[in-house]
Amino acid sequence: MSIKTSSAEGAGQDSPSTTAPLSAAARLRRVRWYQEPRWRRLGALLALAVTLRLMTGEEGTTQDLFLALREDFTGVGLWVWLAIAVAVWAVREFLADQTSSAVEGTKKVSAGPLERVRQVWSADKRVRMGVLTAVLALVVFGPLGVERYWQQVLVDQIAIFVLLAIGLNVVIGWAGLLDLGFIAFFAIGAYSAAYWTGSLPVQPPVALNNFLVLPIAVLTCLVAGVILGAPTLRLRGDYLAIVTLGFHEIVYLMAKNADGVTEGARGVKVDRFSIDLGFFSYEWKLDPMPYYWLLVVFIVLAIFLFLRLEHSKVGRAWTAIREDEVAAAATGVPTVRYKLMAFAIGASTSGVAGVAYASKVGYFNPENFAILLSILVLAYVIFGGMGSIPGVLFGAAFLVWLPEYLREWVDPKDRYMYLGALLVIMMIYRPQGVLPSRRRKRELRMAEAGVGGADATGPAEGRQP
Amino acid sequence: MTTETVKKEQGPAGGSAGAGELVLETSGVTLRFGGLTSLDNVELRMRRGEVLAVIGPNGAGKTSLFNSLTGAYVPQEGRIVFRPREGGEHSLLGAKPHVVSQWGLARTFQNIRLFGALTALENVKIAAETRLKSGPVSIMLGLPNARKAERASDRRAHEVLSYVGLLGKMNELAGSLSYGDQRRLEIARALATDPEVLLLDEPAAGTNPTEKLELEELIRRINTELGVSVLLIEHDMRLVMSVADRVMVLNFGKKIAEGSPSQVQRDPAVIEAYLGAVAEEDEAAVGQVVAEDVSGPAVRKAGTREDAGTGAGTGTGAEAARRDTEEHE
Amino acid sequence: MSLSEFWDFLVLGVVLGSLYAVIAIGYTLVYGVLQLLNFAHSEVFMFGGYGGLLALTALIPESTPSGMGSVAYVLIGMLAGAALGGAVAFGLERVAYRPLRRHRAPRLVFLITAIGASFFLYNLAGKLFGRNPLPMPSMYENKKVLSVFGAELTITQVLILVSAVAMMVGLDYVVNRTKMGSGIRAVAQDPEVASLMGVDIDKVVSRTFVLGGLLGGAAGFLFGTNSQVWYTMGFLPGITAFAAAVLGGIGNVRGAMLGGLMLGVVETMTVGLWGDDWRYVGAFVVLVLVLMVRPTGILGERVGRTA
Amino acid sequence: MLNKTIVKLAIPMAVGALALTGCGGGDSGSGDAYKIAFQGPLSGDNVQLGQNMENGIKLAIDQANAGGDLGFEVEYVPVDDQGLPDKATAAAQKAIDDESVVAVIGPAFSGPADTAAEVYGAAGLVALSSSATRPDLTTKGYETFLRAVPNDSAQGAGMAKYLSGKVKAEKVVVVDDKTDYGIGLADVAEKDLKAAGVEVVRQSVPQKTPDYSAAAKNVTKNKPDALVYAGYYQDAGPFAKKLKEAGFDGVAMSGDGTNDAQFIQLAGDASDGWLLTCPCTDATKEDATKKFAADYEKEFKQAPGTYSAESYDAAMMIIEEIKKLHEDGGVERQALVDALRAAKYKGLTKEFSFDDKGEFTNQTIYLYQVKGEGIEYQGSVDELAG
Repeated sequence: MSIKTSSAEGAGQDSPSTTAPLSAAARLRRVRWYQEPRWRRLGALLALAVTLRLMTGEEGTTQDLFLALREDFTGVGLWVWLAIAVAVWAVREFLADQTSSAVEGTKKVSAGPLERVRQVWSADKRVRMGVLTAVLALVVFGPLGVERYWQQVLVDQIAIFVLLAIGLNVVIGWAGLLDLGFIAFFAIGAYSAAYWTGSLPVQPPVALNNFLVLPIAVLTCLVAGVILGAPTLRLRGDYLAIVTLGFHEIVYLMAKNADGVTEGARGVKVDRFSIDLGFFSYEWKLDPMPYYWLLVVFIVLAIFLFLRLEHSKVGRAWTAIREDEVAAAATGVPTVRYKLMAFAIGASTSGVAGVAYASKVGYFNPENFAILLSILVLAYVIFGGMGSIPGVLFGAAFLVWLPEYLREWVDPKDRYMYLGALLVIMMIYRPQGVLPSRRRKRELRMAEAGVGGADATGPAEGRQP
Repeated sequence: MTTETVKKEQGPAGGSAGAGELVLETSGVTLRFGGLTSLDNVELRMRRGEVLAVIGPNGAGKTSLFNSLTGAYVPQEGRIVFRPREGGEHSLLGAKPHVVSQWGLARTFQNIRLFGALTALENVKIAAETRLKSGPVSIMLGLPNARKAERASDRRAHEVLSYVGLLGKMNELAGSLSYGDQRRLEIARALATDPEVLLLDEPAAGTNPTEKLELEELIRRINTELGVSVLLIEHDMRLVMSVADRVMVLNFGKKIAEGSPSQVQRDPAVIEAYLGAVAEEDEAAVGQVVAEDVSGPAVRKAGTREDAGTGAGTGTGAEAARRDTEEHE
Repeated sequence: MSLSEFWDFLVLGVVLGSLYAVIAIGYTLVYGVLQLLNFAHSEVFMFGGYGGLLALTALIPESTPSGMGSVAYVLIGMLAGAALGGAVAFGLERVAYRPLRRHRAPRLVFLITAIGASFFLYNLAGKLFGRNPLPMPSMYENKKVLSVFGAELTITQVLILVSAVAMMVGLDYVVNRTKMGSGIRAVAQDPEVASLMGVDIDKVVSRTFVLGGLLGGAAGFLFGTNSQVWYTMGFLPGITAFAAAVLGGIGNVRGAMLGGLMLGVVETMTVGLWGDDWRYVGAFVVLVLVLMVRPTGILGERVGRTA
Repeated sequence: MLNKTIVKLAIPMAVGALALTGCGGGDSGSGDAYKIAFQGPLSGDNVQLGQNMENGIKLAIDQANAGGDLGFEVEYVPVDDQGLPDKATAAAQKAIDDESVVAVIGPAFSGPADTAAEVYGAAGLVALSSSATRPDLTTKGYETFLRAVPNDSAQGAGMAKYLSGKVKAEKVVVVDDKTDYGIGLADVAEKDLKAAGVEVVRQSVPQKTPDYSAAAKNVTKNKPDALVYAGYYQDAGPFAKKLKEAGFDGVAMSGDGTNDAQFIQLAGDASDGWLLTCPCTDATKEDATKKFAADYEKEFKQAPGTYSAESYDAAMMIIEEIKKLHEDGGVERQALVDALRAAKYKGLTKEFSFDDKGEFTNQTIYLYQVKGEGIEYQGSVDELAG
């Protein structure tokens, strides 16, 4: 990237309404040497080098608080990083033209074939079906070839979180409701499974098979979603966020404190999946793969059903509400009903995940439903591209996989530091997510141009007066 | 305001059946925001099949009146009654907006509020679907009634789009249409709900002369061909004069006049309201002043936090801040 | 709960609440100018604790200081906490939020960035300073000095109350009476008008972050003095303070103060009545109930509008 | 714009960072090598405990390798379950997948132990936990699960015995920290105290509570003769401080989670007089223990924490058994399970041996007291309470 293009971009991308007066005002101020872009860039790069040194440097201890700082700032590492920073800066500032032309060149070369692939993709339905079948086959049978450890991760974490993310996508991606308490429904699902299989201190009227618990859990979560949603859905944006967060905290603390009902922090032991039809019986045991296939069935089913919703009147109504609730209501869309519907559908997906999870791990405690997970699932959805099923699938799968993979490369304690940095960087470069939905992409483009707010999570707008 | 005023003029009511019967009636509607009275004891009587225009300077309470009629605002006092064709009556005071829409009142917005990231067709379908019965379960399972509903809404949306002349642009994004097309799409969206009364909030604002003419014709067609009663807020006097059967004038939240377009135009109170002390009878001048006023909403920041009507609060706030800044600079 | 217990818990609640109030101001200020939930503010708070801890660990002598020495060390600790808090807040705005602002990114994106930044910051702190908690070095002998309705207050508690009140009064002055404050209010009300009026939005936003960071950092130091300092210490107080800001009416500085105090008292009373395990249940139930009645918080939104 | 470009430039640098930190793994010894895995919270909320144990194990392995008389290399494999039951099966699988892993120390927490023990059992890999103390773990028939620590029943009973027998307390407040460990311990203490006719008030103060003053007030308002805190030193520290401020003057007692020098550091003089139980024998008197503490501090630049020494012992015991098997021909997973089951080993903290269910046989609880800057050994609870 060259200086010229970057400054041109700067002028082009900044919205005229803020830059024009700003630059006018800026001209009036005296620009000191260190405020010049070039030197500011150097300063920022040096700061970055120091940060990277801290990130990769010595492990601190509480015994000697200054140990890490001392080591980091006196060791060789700092100088290496600073040298890299200066080198990068120099290349960027003084060899900009060469590098940018090289980049342009490769872009041109790759643009041709990519365009052709895209054309074939959109033109031929058979190609699309073929590729989809291949992907599905890979998803179903591929994991047979990986280590059992990864199979476990795939089931316990990736598949479960993918299912959760698909559910949350309905709530936030389609209906635009900022839900920071989604894992509460997951917990309700898991505890339903525990209750109906007779694993809690309080006994159910009849102990059921795990599969039979599924519809009950869906129903329970549906009701819970409506109970939470009905009074809160007139709240908007951040208010809804904090209320859902509060709801999560309340559910979590209930699970933790109501020892007599939920076993509290001791946790619950749940039976695994099993089928007994007389002529055919099967038990899910320790091998992760049967659970995986079961979860794949759930996921595919959820995707299939939800895609129909997205392209129906319900999906359109959600989009309308997300974009402009007032206009949607004026057009006759019962906004509260549709929001409740989104909440309930999301919640019931979460319920399925809860039952599947409880029946897979066999033992869980309230810490499995900590508040951080609600926040993480949200991050998965938005990282992948909210509103887009492929995006959400990718986001959840990738971000769950990444920390596990990072284990091999960095100190496991630091994994979430890198994940956090990745989230920040991603959001700066691809705010729409990795694989955004078409609608969402348009909304963002319009928002950047200064039209509309791009999501319904804006400041509260109460009904007047 | 007395009943005499209403009886006084006999505007040419639209040709549909039941003409003269009141379709929309308000009395004593008063709406306050904090200390600010936005609507003050407003009486409105709208006959079935007529085109009634509401005019008045900016901030006169026209949009507040619309918002009160459609359930977006709940006035503190008064009575708002809507009488649908099939008989009976609904109180609109405090009714939920979507219910008002389903009863048969549809509206457009002063600062166009389309669903910009959806196509024109989808925009209209959303409106067309609100009366169709198909639940999420039947949709997910792909049951026949869901498919039928989908086809019905598709057909209806195509119909409406072709009626307003946007069929050729149905797959374009609403946000990328031209200003005039957006205005028409908004009308189409309102029409798709099958309304008995259509509330148009400054449909001509920001459109060019050709578009204005087309719009004029469209409103007339909607009124006569579809038998929809039209309540119109408009600043463009030429448009008002040509389509309205009757005109009602608001100033500072109060009704100051009502009558046929020509009557109203000559009303001294109206001229006073528009021009202050200068008594000027030239309609053109009135039109011009009003046209200047109109440019306000068009440049207003899109997606503003406040809708029209609460704008007063923001204005003073921003002004206060501006004063502060100046003081300290 | 007897009357004397009631006073005991009330006083404890007010002390805790005043800390929440100071943190909540950080959320509310940023929300006011950017309509952004700065989730990472809890890490600013945490770094404030470490700022004080680092400065005091480096400077404080073996034996507990007394008299003016104590006052000096308290000031040093608080300033160091505020400084590090302010610096982190400044960096956060520069690195994480400014590029998004340039793109007018939707608010959800800001939220995820904030979450990412929060992950990054607390894990970095854990890496740099170890993951065990540490006590603040003793700056004075923590005697009981004051009795309110029979509830006895220690020096630490008095210190928290006095500094929190001082910070809140100071902030209220800054927001309502100074040039910088009028800039903040102008941007809060309408950024575009403000920028047309010649207000440098970037600068105002940056200063708002620093202002919130200074308060959050100082609160972190006070919190550390009252309890201890560790790398995830920001999480729970952060969420509570965020709830407090919403409760008072997010964007409204006085609302944040009120909300903070209220939540502090509600939490402590809940603890007194039903035990510590129900602490947050009490707080969140009150939050939800209040929002049911007043959907935009007790005092309503906006920085500019001063209740 | 500026920031955007900078972040863009940051990516190659970050990649470099990954590469730098990633180097240094992956080389393996040439001769015979056996791996010992540790399963515990190596990231997440309870990482400090995991680190205490990991360091203890690492130290043991390093010392064993440095000894030079093994005839084989011992390698260390960390598997991280974050202290969560749902992450435990995958973590366990990771240890199982690595065929040269012959023994696992852990799972550290009872919850993860409950999910992982079954997987270990199916793989025939020994899981020797030096910290999962929930009593029912050894009653579920997990085939390869051995517990190298007395369970909560023993310690809770010891506490109750001492408070009722020696202190003659009439009213005791029992506070747990809402963790698996704390609740287990508090439950037993509560039950046994009640059985001894003592009035018990049970309270819970979740870990990492932002303000312990209300919790302290809740204790003092009951005017108890004694307090039992079932939790870790991180929370006992500030709690002790606030208890002192609130004017608590009864007997304060806590378990092995608090029996740590850092408790004194965190609580300051408020920790003075606290009674601490521990299934471990005197940790300060013996030369071996002193040497361990010194070595540990030298290696990891911090003092050994809760369970460091226990994990060290566990690792040493396993290495000793491996050595015996190695000399006899070879080390198989199942053989090692059997060997450990029958093993008797005297470590720094206690003597190790297991019954047929894998439960620790030596259930003696010892009492310590904080006095000034140190934790002083008092003797076994049974003897003291008489």
